[in-house]
Amino acid sequence: MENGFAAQITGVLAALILLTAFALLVQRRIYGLLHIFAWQGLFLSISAAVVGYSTGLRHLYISSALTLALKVFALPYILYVLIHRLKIQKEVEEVVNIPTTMLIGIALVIFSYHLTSPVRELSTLMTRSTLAVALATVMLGLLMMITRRNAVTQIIGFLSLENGLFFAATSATYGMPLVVELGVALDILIAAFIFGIFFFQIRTTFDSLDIKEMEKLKEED
Amino acid sequence: MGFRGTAIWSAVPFQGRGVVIPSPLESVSLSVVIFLVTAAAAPLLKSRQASLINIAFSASAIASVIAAFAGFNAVATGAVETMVLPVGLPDLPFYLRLDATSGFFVTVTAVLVFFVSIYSIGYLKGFIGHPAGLAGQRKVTSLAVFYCLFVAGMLMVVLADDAYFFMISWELMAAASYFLVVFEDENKEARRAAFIYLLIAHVGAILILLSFGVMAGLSGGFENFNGYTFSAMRASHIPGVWKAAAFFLSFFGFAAKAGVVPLHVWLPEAHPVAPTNVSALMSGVMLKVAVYGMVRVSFDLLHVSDWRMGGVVLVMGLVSAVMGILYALMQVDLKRLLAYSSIENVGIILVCLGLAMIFKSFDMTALASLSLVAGLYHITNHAMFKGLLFMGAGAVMHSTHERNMERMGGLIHRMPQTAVFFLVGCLSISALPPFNGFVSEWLLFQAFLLSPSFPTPLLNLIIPLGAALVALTAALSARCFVKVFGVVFLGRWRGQHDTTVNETGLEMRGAMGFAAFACLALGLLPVFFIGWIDAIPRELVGGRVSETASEFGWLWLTPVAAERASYSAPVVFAGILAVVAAAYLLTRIPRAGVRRAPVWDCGFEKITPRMQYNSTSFAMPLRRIFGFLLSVRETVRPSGADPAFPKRLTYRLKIRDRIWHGCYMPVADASFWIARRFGRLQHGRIQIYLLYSFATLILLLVFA
Amino acid sequence: MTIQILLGVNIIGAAVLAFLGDRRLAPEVNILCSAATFISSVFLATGVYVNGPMLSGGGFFFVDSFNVYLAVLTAFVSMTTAIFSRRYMRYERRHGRIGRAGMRFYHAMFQLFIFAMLLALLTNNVGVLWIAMELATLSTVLLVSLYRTPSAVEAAWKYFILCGVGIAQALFGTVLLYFAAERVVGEGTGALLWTNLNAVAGRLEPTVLSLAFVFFMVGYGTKVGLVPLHNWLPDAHSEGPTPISAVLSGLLLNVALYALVRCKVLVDGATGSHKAGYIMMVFGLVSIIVPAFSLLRQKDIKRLFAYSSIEHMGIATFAFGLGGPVATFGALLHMLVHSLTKSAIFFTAGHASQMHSTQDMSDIKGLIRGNPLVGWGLMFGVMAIAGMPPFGVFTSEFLILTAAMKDAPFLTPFFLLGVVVAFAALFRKVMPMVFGAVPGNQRPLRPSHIPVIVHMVLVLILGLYLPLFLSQWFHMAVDLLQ
Amino acid sequence: MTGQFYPAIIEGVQVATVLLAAPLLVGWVRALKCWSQGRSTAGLFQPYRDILRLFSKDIVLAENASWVFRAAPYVVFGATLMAGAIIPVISVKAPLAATADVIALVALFAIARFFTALAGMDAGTAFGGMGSSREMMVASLAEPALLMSVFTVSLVTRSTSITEMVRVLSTGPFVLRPSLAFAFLSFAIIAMAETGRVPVDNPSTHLELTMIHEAMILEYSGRHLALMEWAGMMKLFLFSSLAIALFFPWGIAGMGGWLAGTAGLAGLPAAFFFLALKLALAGVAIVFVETGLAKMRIFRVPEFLGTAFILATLGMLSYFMLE
Repeated sequence: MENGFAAQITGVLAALILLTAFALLVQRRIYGLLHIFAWQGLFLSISAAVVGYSTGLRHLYISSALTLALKVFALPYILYVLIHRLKIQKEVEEVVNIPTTMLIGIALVIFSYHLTSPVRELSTLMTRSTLAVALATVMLGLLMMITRRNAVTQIIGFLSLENGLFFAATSATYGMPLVVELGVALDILIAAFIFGIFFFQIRTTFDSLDIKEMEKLKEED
Repeated sequence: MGFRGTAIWSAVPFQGRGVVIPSPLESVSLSVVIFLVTAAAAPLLKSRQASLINIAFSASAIASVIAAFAGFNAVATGAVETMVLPVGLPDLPFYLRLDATSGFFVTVTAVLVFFVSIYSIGYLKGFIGHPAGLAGQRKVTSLAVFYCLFVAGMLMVVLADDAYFFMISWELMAAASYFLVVFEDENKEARRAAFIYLLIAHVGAILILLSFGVMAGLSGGFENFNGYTFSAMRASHIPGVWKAAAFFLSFFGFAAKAGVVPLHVWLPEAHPVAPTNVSALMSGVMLKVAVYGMVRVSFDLLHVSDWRMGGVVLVMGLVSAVMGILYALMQVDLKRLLAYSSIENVGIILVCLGLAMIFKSFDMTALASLSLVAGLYHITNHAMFKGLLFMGAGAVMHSTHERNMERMGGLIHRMPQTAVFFLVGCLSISALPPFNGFVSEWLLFQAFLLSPSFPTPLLNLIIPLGAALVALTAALSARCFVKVFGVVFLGRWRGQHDTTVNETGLEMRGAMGFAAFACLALGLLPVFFIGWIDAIPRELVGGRVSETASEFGWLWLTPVAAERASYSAPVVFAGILAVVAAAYLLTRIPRAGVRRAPVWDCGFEKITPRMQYNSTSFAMPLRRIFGFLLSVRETVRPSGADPAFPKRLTYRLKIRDRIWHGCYMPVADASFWIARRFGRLQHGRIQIYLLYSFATLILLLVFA
Repeated sequence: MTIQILLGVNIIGAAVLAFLGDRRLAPEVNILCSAATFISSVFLATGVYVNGPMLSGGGFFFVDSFNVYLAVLTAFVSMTTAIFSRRYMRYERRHGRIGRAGMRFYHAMFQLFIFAMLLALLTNNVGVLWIAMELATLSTVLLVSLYRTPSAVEAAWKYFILCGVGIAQALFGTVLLYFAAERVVGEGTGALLWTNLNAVAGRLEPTVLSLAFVFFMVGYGTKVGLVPLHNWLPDAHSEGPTPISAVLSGLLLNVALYALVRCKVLVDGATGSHKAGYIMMVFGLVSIIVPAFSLLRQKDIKRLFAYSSIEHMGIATFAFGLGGPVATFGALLHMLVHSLTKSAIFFTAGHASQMHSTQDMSDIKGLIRGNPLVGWGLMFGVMAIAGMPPFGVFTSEFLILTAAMKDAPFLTPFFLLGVVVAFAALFRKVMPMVFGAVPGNQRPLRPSHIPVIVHMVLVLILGLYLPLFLSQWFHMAVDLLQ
Repeated sequence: MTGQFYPAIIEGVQVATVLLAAPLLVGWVRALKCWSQGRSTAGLFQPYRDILRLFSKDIVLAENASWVFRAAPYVVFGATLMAGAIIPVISVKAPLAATADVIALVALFAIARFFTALAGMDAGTAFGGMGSSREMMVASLAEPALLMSVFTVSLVTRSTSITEMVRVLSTGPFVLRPSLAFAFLSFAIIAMAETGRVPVDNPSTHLELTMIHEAMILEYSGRHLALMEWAGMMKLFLFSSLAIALFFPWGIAGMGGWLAGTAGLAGLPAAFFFLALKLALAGVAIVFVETGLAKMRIFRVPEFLGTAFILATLGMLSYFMLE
C-alpha cells in the first residue's frame, strides 16, 4: 500500500471518527451511545493499524490490538452489563438541547482546525491533517460531558475524549513510545474498573445514576 | 555568598577597664538570649505557678537591666557595632547592628520592661492567688512565655540590620503580643480585639515587607540576597518615585502598628483586654518600636529628602493627636482611655518626626535635630508616664476589679501611694512642669516657633496650624487626665458593691515609684538627657543640639540660644516648692483651727455618691463642642405616666469610632459580598465545573 | 539502584498490606514501609548531594536538585502520615466509620499512591510522568469515597471526573510535546526524556510547544488546583479520611506543580519568551484571590484548609511564573514548607474533628484547654500557614513578595489582597476553635503527637535556618529553571 | 559692689509688687465698676481686708477631702507667684525670667488650674465636678489660643523668652503689625476667660449653677480660700502685665530704651509709674467690657473662645503672609 492511499484511508477514518463523535452528541438512547462508542473504537483501531502498516512501526499494531480489545469489546461490554444490571434509564437527558449542542460542536471543529493549522504546516507526516480531527474529538467529548446528566453518559464522553487523545497520538506522531502506550492503556483499564465500582457506589447511595443528586457539595447558599 | 555558615564577630571592643566587659551589642544579645531561654524554660514550671512568676519575671528584670546598661553605653559612646549570626538563609544570615539610634530604643524598652517586670511579679500573683469567682484562678504559664518572647521580639527588631531578620523579629513581637492580648481567651471581647489587632498588624507587616522589597530590589537587585541587608539599602540611591513608594509603604506599615489614625482601631480594643502589665508594655514601648521603624527607614535607609513626605507624617500625626485625645476624653473604661491617649502621644511623636523630615529636606540640620530630639524625648517620656499610668490602672483594677471609671472614686483614701504615683503620671502626661511631658512638648513648640518661612507656601500654612493643634491637644490631654484622676481617685466611691479596696503590694508600688521617679528626673534634668542622645541626631540628620542646649550648664536648657528660649525645670520646681513651703509656714501663724463638716449640699440633704460628677458628665461640654468629629448618640427616655414628672430617666450614650464604621466595616462587608459572589461560582454541578475547565482551555488557546 | 528500592518498597508494601488487610499489625507495617521509603530517599538524596544529578535505570530515572528534595519530602510526609494514620484510622475503625475492607483498601492504596507520586517525581519520561499522575488520581479516588457517605461519593466522583478530564488534557499536551520533540530528537522513547528535551529545548518548535503548554497548564493545573480548575479539591479534601487529605494537599499538589514547572522550562526554552510565565502568574493570582475570599465562608474545617492549599499553590505558581532567582527560590521553598505545614494542620484538624465528632467548625471549641497539643498545633499551624514568622512559610512569602515588588509591582496589590483576606479568614475561623472553654460535646482523645510536633519543628527551623544542602539544591534548581 | 545684687533686688521688688499690687488692681476694678453703675464702693483696699480676714478664720474641710484638696491652694499660689517672678512686670532684668519662657509660663498657669480642678472634684459634690468640668473646658480652648497668640508675638520677635520679646518689641523700630493686632485681640478675649471675668464667668456670682471658677472653690474656707482668692487676683494682675509686656512694653525697666533706660535700680520708679498707669487703663478697659456685656450661656463660651483661637491663628498666618 502506498503512502498516498494510506493517507486517504486515514483521512476517511478521521472523518468517520469525527462523525461518531457528533453522533455521540446527538444520540438520545443509552444503548445507541454504546454502539456508537464501539464503532468509534473500531475506526480508531483500524487507523492505528493502517498507520502502523504504512510506516512499518510495529508497536502501532500492539496499540491497535489494545484499542480493539479495550474500546471495541471490553469497555462497551462492561458498560452494557452495568447498565443492564443497574437498570439505568434508557433515555438520556441532556442539559442543553441537541441542535444547540450541534452548533457548538461545529464551532469547536472549526476552532480546532484553526488552532492546528500552524502545526499542520510544520508536519511532514502523511497523517498531518488528522490532528484537527483529534483535537475536535477531544473537545466534543468534553462538550458531551458538559451537556449530559447521567453518570454513564459522562463516562462515555470521557472515553470518547480519550479516543481523541489516542487518535492524536497515533495520527499526529505515529504513536507514542510503547511504554507510554501500555501505561495509558493500563490506566484506562483501571479507570474503567473504578468507574464500575463507582456506578455501584453511586447507585447504592443515591438510588439513581443521575448526577443531579450529586450537587450537595457547593459554596452557594 | 560570603558568610556561608560561619559567624563573623566584628564587635567593636568596648572600653573595659581591665576586666573583659562584653560590648554593648553582646550584652543586648545576651539579654535577648535570657528572654528566649526564659520563654523556653517557663513551661517546665507549669505546675508551680508562684515560683514560675518569681523566676520568669526576675529573669526578665535582670535581662532588661543588662540591656538597659548596654543600650545606655551604646548611645553614650555613639559607636556602631555589628554582628552576623550564622542562622537564617545561608546567603542571608541574621545581621545585627547596634548604633546610637537602636541603643536608644533598647534603653527605653529595657527600662520600662524592668519596671513592668517587677510590677508583674506582684500583679500576676493576683491571678493565681485569687479566689475563684471574680477573675478566676488561671494559669499564667502562657503569659510568662509570651511576655518574654514579646520583649525579645522588640529588642530584636531594634537590633536587626537586614530586612529578613527585621521582619522575623517584627512578627515575633506581633504574634507574642497577640497571644498576650488573647490571654483571657474565654472572653469573646478579648478574642475579637486580638483578631483585629493581629489582622492590622499583619497588614502593616506586609506593607513594610513590600517596602523592603522595593529597597532591596533597587539596592542589590534580586540576583542574590545581598540587597536585603540594611547596609546595602543605606548605600544605595533610590530614584524618586520608588523612594516615595518605599517610604509610604513602610510609613503606613509602621503606622498600623503605632496606632496612627486611621489605622488605630485595634489599639483601643486590644489594650483594655490584655493583662495590664502587657498593656503597659504595648503602649509604652511596642508603639515606640514602630516609631523606631519609621525613624530607621526614613532617616537612615531612605534618607528622605522631600518635604512632602515629612508633611504627610506631620499631618497624620496631627490628626492622630487630636482625634486620639478627643476619643480618650469620651471613654469611661480606664484602660481604653489610656489606649486612646497613646494614639494621641504617638501623634505628637509623629509631628516631631514630620517636622524633622521637613527641616532635613530643606537642609536645616540644627532645627531638624531639634525636632528629632523632641521626638525622641517624647518617646522616652511617653514610655515612662504611660507605663506608669497603665501600671496604676492595673493596680486600681487589681484592687477594685473594675475597669469602668463610673464605678470608682475616692481611691486616694484607700490607695494613697498608688494615688501619688498616678498623680505624677497624670501631671507628666498633661505636660505640666516640672515633669517630663512638658520638656518634650516645649522642645516641640520651640521647633515649631523657630521654623523660618519655608519656600513652600503650603508649609507656611501648615506649620502654624500644626502648632495650634498641638497646643489644643496638650490642653485637652490635661483636661482628660484631670478627669481620670478626679473620677478615679478623688470624690467618693461610686461602686455598686462595697468591696474592701486595699493598697497594692510592694512590688507593684515599687515599680510605679521607679517610673514616677523617672518621670520627675526626666523632667528636671533634660540637659543630661539631650547630651546623652547627642549621637542620634548626628547620625540621622547630621546636626546636634547638645552644644547649645547645655551652654549654660545643666541647670538651663537652651535648645538654640539663650536669647531665643530657655527653661530651667529645677529652678521652676525649687521656686514653686519654696513658695509653697513659705506659704504653708506663714499661713500657720494665725493658728486657725481645722474641722471637718459635710459638704455644701445647697439645701438638698440627700446627697449620694451617685450625684457626683462622673466621667461622662465631666466630658459632656466637650461632647457638645467636638461631637461632630465623633459619632455620638445620646438619648434620654423618661418613663412613667406623666412625662412632665417622670419616675425615672433612662440615659443612653453611645460613642462610636467614626473611622471604624466609616472605613473598616465597609471593607469587611465588601469582603463578604465578594465572598458570596465567588461562592456562587461553585454551584456543585459537575457540568459547570467541566465547563469552567473547557472555557479556560478555549480562552488559553485563543489568547496564548 | 536506590531508586528501584525506593519504588519497590512501595509496590511490595502495597501488595503486603492488601494481603494483611485489617490485621493487628497492618498500620505498623504501613509505617515500616514508609520509613523504609524515607530512608532510601535519604540515601538517594545523599547520593545526589555528593555526586550531583544522576541518571539511573537506563535513563529511565533522572534525579536532580529539583526533584530530589520533593522526593525526600514526599517520602517524609508519607512516613509521618503513616504514623498519624495509625492512631487516627484505628479510632475511625473503632467508631465504625470504616469496615475491614476499608482498612485493607486504605493501607494498600496509600502505598500505591506514594509509589505513584515518587514515580512521577523520579521518572525521566514525560509520558511516564503522565501515567504516574493518573495513577495517583486513580489510587486516591476510592479513598476519598472510603466512608461511603453520599457527600463522600459525590466528592470522589467529582474528583475522578474533573481530574480525569484534566489529566487527559495533559496527555494531549504530552502528545504535542512528543510531536515536536520527535522531529528534533528522533522517534522513540528518547523523545520523551527530560534530559534529552532539556538539551534541545531551544530547537523545539515554539508554536507547537506553546500549544502544548496550554494543555499542560489546564491538565496539570487541574491537579494543582488552580482556579477555576480547582473545584474538585475542596470536596475531595473535606470528604476523604484525614490522612488522605494531608497527602493530597501536602504532596499531590506539589507533584502536579512540579510537572507543570518542568513543562514550563521546556516551553520557555523553546519559545524564548516569557509567555508561559505570564500565564502562570495570572493563574497564580486568580488562585490566590478567589480561594482567599472563599475561605471567609467555610463551615467545614477540612474544607477551609483545602481552600488554603489552593491559595498557597497559587502563590507558588505565581512565583514560578514570576521567575528570577529570588522568586523561584521562594517558590521551591514554598512548596516544601507548605506541604509540611499543611499536612500538620490536617493532622490536628483531623483530631479536632474526631474530638467533636464533626467537621463543622461552629461545633469545635476550646481545643487548647481540651487538648493542648491539638489546640496549639492548630494555632501554630495556622500562624505558619498564614505567613507569620518565624515559620518557614513566611520565609518563602517574604522572598516572593519582595521579588514581586521589584518585577511586577502592579500585581502585588492583588497578591496582597489575597494574602490578607486569607489571613483574616483563617484567624477568624480558627480562633473560636482553639480558644475558649471546653464544650460539652468534646471527647478526650489520645492524639498522634509525633507527626504534628516534627512537622511544626521543621517548619520553625526552616523559618530561622535554611540548611546549606537545601539552599544549594534550591540554588541549583533555580539555575535549572531559569 | 552692690551691682551684683541688683538682679536679686529687682526680682524681690517684682515679686513683692505682684503680691501686693494684685489685690489693689482688683479693688480698682471693683471700685470702677461700682462708680460706673452708680453704686457706692467698699474702697480700693477691700480685697486686702478680705484676704486678711480669711487668713484668721478657721478651716472647714469637707468630710471626704483628701490631701489633694488641702495641698491645692498652696500649689496654686506657688505656681502663680512663680509666674509672677518670670513676667517682666517692672523690669526685664529679673534673673528668674530666664527659668521659663512664655510656653512654660502658660504651663505654670496650667498647673494652677490642674490642681484647682482636682480640688473641685475632691469633695465629691456635683458642684465641684461641674466647676472643674467647665473650667477645664474653658481652659482647654483658651490655652491653645493663648499659646497661639503669644506664638505670634514670638514669631515676630524670634524668641519665646519674654524678656527677649519685650526687648525686641520696645527697642526695635515701631512697625504696625497686623499679626500683633490679631494676637492682641485674641489675647484680650482669652485673658477675660482665663481670669474668670464676664462674659465667660462672673467672679461675684452667688448662684451655684452659673459658677465656673467659684464652683470649684466652693468648699474652700479659711486660709485655703484666702490663698485661692489671692492667687486669682494675682492671675488677673499677671495677665494684665503680660498683655502690657507683650503688646505695650514701653516703659519696662532695664532694656535701655528711651523711656526707662537705666539698667540698675534707678529705672524702677519710672517703670512703676508706667505700670500703674497702664494697669489703671487696663482696669478701665475691663470695666468697660464687663458692664457692656452680659455673661454668656456656658455653651456660647466655646464659640467665643473659638473666635480667639481663630484670631490667634490668623495672626500667625498673617505673619507669614503679610510680613
